[in-house]
Amino acid sequence: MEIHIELLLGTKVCDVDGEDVGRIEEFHVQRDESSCRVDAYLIGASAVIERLSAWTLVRPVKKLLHSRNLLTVYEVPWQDMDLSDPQHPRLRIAKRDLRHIK
Amino acid sequence: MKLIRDVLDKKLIDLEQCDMGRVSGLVMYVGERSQPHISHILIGGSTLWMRVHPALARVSNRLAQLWGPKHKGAVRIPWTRVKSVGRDIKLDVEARETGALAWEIWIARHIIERIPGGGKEEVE
Amino acid sequence: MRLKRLLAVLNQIRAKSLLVVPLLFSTACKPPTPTEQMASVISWLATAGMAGDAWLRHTTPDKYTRQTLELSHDTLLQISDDLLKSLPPGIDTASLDNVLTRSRSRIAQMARLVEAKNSPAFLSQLDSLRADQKIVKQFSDSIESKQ
Amino acid sequence: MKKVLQITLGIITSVGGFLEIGSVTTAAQAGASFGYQLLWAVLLGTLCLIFLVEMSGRLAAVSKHTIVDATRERFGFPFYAVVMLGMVLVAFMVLVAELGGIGLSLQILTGLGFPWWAIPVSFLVWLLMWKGTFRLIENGASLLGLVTLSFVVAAVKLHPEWGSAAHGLLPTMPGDQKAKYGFVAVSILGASISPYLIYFYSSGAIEDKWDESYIPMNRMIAGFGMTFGGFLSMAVLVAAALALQPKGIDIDKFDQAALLMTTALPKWGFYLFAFSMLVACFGAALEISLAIAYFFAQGFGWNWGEDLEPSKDSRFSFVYTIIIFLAAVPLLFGVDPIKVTMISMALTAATLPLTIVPFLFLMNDPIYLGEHRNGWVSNSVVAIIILISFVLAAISIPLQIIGG
Repeated sequence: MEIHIELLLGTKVCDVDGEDVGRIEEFHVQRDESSCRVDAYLIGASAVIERLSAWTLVRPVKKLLHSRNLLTVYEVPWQDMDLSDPQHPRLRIAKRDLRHIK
Repeated sequence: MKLIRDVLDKKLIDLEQCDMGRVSGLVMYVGERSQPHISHILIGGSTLWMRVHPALARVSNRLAQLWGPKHKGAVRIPWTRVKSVGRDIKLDVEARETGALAWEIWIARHIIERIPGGGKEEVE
Repeated sequence: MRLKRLLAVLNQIRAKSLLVVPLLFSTACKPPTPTEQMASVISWLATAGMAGDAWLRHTTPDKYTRQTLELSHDTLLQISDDLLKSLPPGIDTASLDNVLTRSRSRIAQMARLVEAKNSPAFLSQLDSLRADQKIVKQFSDSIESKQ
Repeated sequence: MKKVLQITLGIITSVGGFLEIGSVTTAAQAGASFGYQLLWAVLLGTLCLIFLVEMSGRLAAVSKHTIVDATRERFGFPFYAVVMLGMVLVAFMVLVAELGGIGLSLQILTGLGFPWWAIPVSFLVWLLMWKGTFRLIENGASLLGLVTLSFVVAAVKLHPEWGSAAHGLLPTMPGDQKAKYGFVAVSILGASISPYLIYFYSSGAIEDKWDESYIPMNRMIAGFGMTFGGFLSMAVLVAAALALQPKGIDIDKFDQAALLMTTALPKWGFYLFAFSMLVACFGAALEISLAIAYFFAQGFGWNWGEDLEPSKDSRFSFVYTIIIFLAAVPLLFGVDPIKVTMISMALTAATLPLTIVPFLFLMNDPIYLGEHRNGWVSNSVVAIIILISFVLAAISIPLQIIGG
C-alpha cells in the first residue's frame, strides 16, 4: 500500500486503547545504496524541534528550566505502527510502553 | 537521517546540475509484514496544494486542465535514482526526460520565446 | 510546562488556520474633527503660498505650479464644505466662510496668472493670501481653545 | 584592494538603494507633522534592518541558501504558502507605489498626469529586467540613486538644531494627535524593515557567488550601507521638519512633498527632488520586481538568475513580466500612489512576523550555518525584533483605521 508521507505528517495518532498520543512530526530513515527504509516515527509536539533542526535554540532554554520531561518525543519503531488507515494511524502498543527520546 | 528535515522540500538537481524543483511529496510503500520504505519522490502537480488544503488541490487541478502543458499530475521519481542527499538532493536522471520541467518548457515555448529578446529555450 | 504548551500551540497553528489571516480590512477613517480640518486648511493654504513663492523665483515649472494651485483650491473647497457644518458654537461661521471663499478665489486667480506669466499681479495676490492665512490661523486657534 | 572596492561598491549600492517612495513619504510626513520627534523610529528601523540584512547575507554566504530557500525547507510548503501570500500582496502594493512614484515625479516635471506614465514606465522597468544583468540593475540604479544625497545637503543647509534633533532619537509621546503619531511611527518602521530588501540582498549574495570568506565584508556592507541609508531617511525627516512644519504643511499629496527642498536649495531644490524620486523609485521598482520573482523561483525550486537569458529561466521571467504589467493597472485608473504607499507600509508592518520569525530558527540551524550560527547577542536582537514585529502587527491595522 502506498502512503503519502507529506500528508501523513501532522496526523493525530492514537494508541491501542484509543488514547491520544500526539501528531506524527518526523520519520527516522535508514538509507543505503538503493533503498530508504523507515525505522521509526517521531510523535509529539516537541518532535517539531527535530524537524526544524532547532535543538541549539531549545537546549539552553531546557537547561535553564532544569527539566528532563519538559520536551518529550515518542519514538515509535515501525513494527508498532498500524497504518492500515492512513488517516487514523494507530499504535499497536499502549502509550505507557512508548520510549521517550532526548 | 530524518525524512522531513533532510529530504522533504529540498531542491532537486539532475545530472547536468539543472534545478528541477523541490521535493513536493514522498511515497512510502507499506507492506503486510515488511519494513516500510520510501518508493518515490513526487514533484509538482497538485501534491503541493494538497498539503495546504484539498480544495486548493482541486482548484490547481482544474486550472491545469484549462491551461498549460499536457503532462498532468505529479512527476514520480523512483527513490533508486537518488544519488546523494546533502545541501540539495542529487538525482541520477535528466530533468527534461522526467517531465519535471514541463511547465518551464511550456512557458518558454508559448510565452517567453514569442517576446522579442527572449532567446531560445533549447540549446542548439 | 509553559514551553510545552507553547510548542503544542505552535503545532496546532497549521496552514489551514493561518490561511484565515484576516486580509481584508477597511480603510474607513473616523470623520476628522474641526481642529484637524482647520489644520488641513492651513496646510493647503501654506502649500499654495510656498508653491507661489517658488514660482516667483522661477524655480518650478509653470505646469506644476498651476496644478498644485488647482489642487489646493479643490481640496480647500472640499474641506470647507464639511468644516462649516461641524464648527463648535461661538465661532463666527459667516466670516470664516467669507475668508475661506476669498482665499480660494485668490488661489484660483493665481493659477490663471501663472498661465499668463503675470508675476506682479501674482505677487499681489500672494501677499493678500498671506494676510488671509493669518486670519484663518486666528480662527484655528479659537476653535482649538473651544474644543 | 579588490575587497576594498567590493565593499565600497556594496555600501554605495545599499545607500543608493535605500530611499524609495515609502521611506521618503513616511519620513517627510513625520517631519512635517511632528518635527524631530519621530527620528527614533527611523533609527530603530535602521538598526533592525542592519541586523536582519547581515544575517540574511551570512546565511547565503555560508549555506548558499537564501532566506526563502531555507524557509521553504525548514518550515515546509504550507508555511511558505502563507508567507508567499503575505509577501506577494504587500510587495505588489509597494511595486504599484514605486511605479506611481516614478509617474508622479514625471508628472511634476512635465505636467502630464501620472496615469499616462503607468504603461511607459512599467515597460521600461520590464525592459531593463528582460535585457539587463544583475550587476547593471544593482549598480546602475544605485549609483544614480546617490542623487538622493541631495536630501542631506538640504537638511544641513537648513541649519538644524543638533541638540533637539538628538533628543528626537529617544522615543517620546506626543501631546496630541496620538493616533496619527502612532500611525506614522508604524509606517516608518514598515518602510525601513522592508522584507523585499532582505530577500533582494540575500539573492544578490547568491547571484554574486559569495562564500564564507565574504562574512566580514557582508558585515561591513550591512553595517555601513544601512547606516548611511538611515541617515538619508533622517535627512528627509529633518528637512521636512525645518522647511514644512513651521508653515503648517502636512504631506497628503506628492505635490506638497515636492516643495521639501525649495527653501534649502532655492534654485535646484525642486528638480533635485523630482529627479531623486524618479531615480529612487525606479531602482526600488526593479529591486521589488526581482525580489518577487526570486521569492517564487527559490520557493518552488525553479531555475533563476537575472543574468540568464529569459527563456533559460522562463518561469522566473514570466513572474516578473506579469507582476510588472499588473502593477500598472491600478495606476491607469488613477489610484493615488501616496495612498497606496501608506496602506502598503502599514501592511508591511502587519506581516512582519511572518518574515522575521523564521530568522530565529534559521540563524541557529547547525546544518545551515555550522560555526557561523548566531551568538547570544544576535539572538537577543532577533528576539527583540520579533517582539517589535508582533507589536507592530497588532497595532498597525487599528492605527491605519483611526489614524490614517
